[in-house]
Amino acid sequence: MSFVLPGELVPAQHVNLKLGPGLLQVSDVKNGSVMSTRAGELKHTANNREWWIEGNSRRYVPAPQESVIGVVIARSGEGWRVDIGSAHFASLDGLAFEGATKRSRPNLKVGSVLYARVSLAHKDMEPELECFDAQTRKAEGFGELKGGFLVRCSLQMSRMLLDQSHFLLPLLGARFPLEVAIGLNGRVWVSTKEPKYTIAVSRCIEAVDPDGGGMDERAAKKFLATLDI
Amino acid sequence: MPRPPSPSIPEREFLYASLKQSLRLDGRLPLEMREPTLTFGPDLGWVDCAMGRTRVLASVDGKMVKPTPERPLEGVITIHSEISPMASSDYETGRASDEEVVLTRMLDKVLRRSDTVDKESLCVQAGQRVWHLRLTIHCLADAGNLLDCACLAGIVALKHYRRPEVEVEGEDVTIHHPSERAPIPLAMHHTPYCFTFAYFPDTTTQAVLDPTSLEQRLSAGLLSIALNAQRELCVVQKAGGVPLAPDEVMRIINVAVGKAKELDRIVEKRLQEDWSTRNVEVR
Amino acid sequence: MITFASFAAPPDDLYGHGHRVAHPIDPADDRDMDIDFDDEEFVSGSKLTVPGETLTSSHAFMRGHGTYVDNEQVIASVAGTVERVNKLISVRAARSRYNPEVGDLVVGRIAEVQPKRWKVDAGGRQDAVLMLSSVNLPGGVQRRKLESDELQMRTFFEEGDLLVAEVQAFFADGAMSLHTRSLKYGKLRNGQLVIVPPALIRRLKSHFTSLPCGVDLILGLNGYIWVSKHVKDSDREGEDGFDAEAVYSNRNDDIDCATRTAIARVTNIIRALAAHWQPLTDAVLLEAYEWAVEQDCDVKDLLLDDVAAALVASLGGQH
Amino acid sequence: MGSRVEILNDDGYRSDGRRQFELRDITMDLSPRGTADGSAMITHGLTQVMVSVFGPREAKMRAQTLHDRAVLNVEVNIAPFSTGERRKRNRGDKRILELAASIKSTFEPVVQTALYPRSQIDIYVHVLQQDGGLLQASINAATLALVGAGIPLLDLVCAVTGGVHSTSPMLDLTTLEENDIPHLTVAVMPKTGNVTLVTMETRLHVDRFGDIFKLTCDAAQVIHQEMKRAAYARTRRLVDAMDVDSKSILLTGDNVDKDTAMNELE
Repeated sequence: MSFVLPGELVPAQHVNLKLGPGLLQVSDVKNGSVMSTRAGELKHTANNREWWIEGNSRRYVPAPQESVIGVVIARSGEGWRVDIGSAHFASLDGLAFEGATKRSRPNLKVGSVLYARVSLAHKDMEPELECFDAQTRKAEGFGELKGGFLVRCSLQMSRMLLDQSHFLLPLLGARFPLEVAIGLNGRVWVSTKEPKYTIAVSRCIEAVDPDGGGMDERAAKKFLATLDI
Repeated sequence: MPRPPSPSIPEREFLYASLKQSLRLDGRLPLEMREPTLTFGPDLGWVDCAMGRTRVLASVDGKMVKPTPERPLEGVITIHSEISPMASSDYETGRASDEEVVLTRMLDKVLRRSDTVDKESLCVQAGQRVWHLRLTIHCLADAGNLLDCACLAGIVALKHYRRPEVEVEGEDVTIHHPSERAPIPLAMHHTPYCFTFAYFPDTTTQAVLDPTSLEQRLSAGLLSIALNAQRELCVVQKAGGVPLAPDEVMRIINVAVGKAKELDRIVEKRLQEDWSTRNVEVR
Repeated sequence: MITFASFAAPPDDLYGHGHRVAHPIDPADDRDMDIDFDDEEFVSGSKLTVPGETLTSSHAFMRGHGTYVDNEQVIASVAGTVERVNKLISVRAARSRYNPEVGDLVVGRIAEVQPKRWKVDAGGRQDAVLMLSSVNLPGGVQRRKLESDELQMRTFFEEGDLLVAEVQAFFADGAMSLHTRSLKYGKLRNGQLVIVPPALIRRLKSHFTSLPCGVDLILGLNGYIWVSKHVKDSDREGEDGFDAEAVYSNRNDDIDCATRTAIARVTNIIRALAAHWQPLTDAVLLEAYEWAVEQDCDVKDLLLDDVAAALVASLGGQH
Repeated sequence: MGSRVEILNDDGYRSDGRRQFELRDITMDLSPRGTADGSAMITHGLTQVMVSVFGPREAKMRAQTLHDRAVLNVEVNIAPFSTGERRKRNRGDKRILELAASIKSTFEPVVQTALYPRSQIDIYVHVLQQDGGLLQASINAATLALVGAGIPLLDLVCAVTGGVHSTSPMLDLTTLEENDIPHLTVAVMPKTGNVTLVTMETRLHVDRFGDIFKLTCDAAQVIHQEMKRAAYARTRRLVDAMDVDSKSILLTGDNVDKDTAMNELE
């Protein structure tokens, strides 16, 4: 594990290098061309292709192609304005849905929750979302999330939950059936049969979150046992 | 910047549905409050009060001033409080928000107007010198029910504070440094605590004590009760919100009576623990 | 025993609208003071109610405007007259803001110019919307709207301009949409605006009337009344039917002194009648105008309380 | 508070000659003022409050509008000449803001705001004279002004103050009494008897509170009768004035020409 501070040079090198949150490419530095912009733990994938910095941030900075969970704030013209927890509201076009036409657009109300992909993230523009795959025009699981509950966690936690090898979701799934959508913006949508199960999921995420309880697998199992489910 | 987005439809529906079954998101019972964590600083009258993720820091300091001509025999207490965007991104700088007005007025009513501190005991020389106590409340984080947390921090800070001993000989006033003579606690008439209950649009849903921020945002009315362990009410405040039956108000007040006794025990215990560690150092 | 004291009451107001209580109540009926309103309610045939009064059971009747259902009862939510159509119970408020209906004629004032639309203050609960596509533009009635029209919207209507229009439809949130696509409608000139409570304007055969004294009236159903110099019908429509210069002109014609006096007199009559809550129709206004000329009273005296009361009394005699 | 006036003497009379449960004289005037949609002037003894209501109308503060209901906006103005001290309070005064916030949240569940999305209802409260019971008078006047404006309410809201002198409860306090004894203000919706507002800010034993709380709830019902009477009287005046020629109208009233070209909106 290596920790970096803002402004440190990072030895990230790969022919097809991809930089994640907290890293910046600079051209006018002699040795190395990648610099960190935040403090945290430097991480990279096994093949050294993707690099990023893991911190305890809760503020989402949109990046293209990331899946996020947003809340509709208002209608604007032909589309909606959506809160994805970033500095600015994102815009979602009314036609960016599977099968949407000018005549039949999905009926999203203010306060609806949706699972979407960031299609445009530019520092000078407000982020844009879409609820389908732009090539195939298929929903691919994106769209409005009805019912359930929205759990908010740290960005790190949402990335951990997306990791297939993480223990928490299988642990919970073994106890009761559950449906989960994870947004990289620190939001997890949970749907179960009973409110008490949803509450259990919410409390476990809070307990395991490094920015919350920070429990490991053993402690989480113990904690789950006290929850009366 | 527009007003903070209100909770989404699924959050709202889920919260109402689970409260109907008397389930709360953090696993508490409806009438259970988060146990406060009181941390005392190195100085007397410096308290960090945390209830869950809600955190308030209160500190008291005193100095000698000339009393106002209207009240030559009474000391002065001022309370400074402010909600800044530091506590939560819901708050804005500039114009006082409704929450800030409620908080400031509530602190004033609970801590100052209900005569918690014996102001006459703060008088050193009639018309010449009195103690001026400044209570500063810093709201560090708001995760719901900032009001109760701030009131608790304020009252505990006052109880924790000790002022230097003063000797008056004719016209001469000597203030003894804490290292010379042990400072003396404030003369307090009583110790009020504030309890906030949240009501929901569906009147069959039970009220919850000490609401979290989500509960507070989705509530349809708050009832705040400040009282001491001697069953004396100091403030009852239900400014609008869902109409309640008079019997319900009385029932909640009786719940608060029990909670005040519990909380009083916790506070006394913590203060004693802290004082026992201090006696060793001071001498 | 909860009673009223009577001391230090200010004098009753001049109009007697105030209601004063000075009656130590008989100790026998303490707390449950039940006043029987029944005989009062039916004095003149219409049943009155105030918010919170139970009207009937919700099993037998349906609730209409001005009511709500709670605990299987239909309860009034406004003060006014109770109306019943078959099984539908509703309460018409004695006074409220304008409640538009499609087809209503309204007079309004431009509040804001927005892309492709004007916002119009027409006394409703939100500003009305006048779309660029809902107005007649220079160069023929059927002409398509061009981008250049969008850029020069202020040459048609500017903030503060008055116009007469018709309610065309409603938006989802209840805001009304207007249109001026008729030669009768459009910008207003040569006169002045009086605003009265909308309840005083009844639906009439025509809301455009001319009084013989050379004054035209437009009685907007929203309570906005336009009083202006009479324009001859032949002048109103050019042979092509549409003269852009004239329709969107901001210049008043020459108005002589007599016409100005007549306009002012009509305006003051309307104000006086509205202050006494008299419904306004062309017939009533004509009658009142004749009375005012007959009495030879000064235009501004019409606003004095005793003159206004005499005017109302003279009208009352007719009915 | 300096004053050493006897609050309740041995014969059971208060400083102004009232008995314990006697309310002060009330006058209510609902006649229209200026261009307000509804207005009311109320006096409770020497306390006088005027309220003007505007709306529902286009919201001035666009950022504050709500997509599903109307916004209530309450502004309180206390005239400098309303008290003996003649002190000017600025608008940022926390006490005034608290008063305005209390009135606002009292009416939020009572006004049927959901009928008017994106609109705004303004309630302007002007305090002309104060002699105790400021909140009580403001709420009662605001109720009547809302009724006068024809804004749908679930019920009238009736407010009363009460206090306890040692163990004797009393109603409708003057400034003199408010300064000396613990007091509370209660606002009740008389139909259900439910309480929308309770405020008390002085030390009082729970048992005493129970007594005075019940008593004020009952007293609100008495105030309700007076408010109802005033609202009926005002409505009656308006309806009668309109009725004068309703017969002649009925003959022509229905023939409204509706040659509207209905066009679908964008």
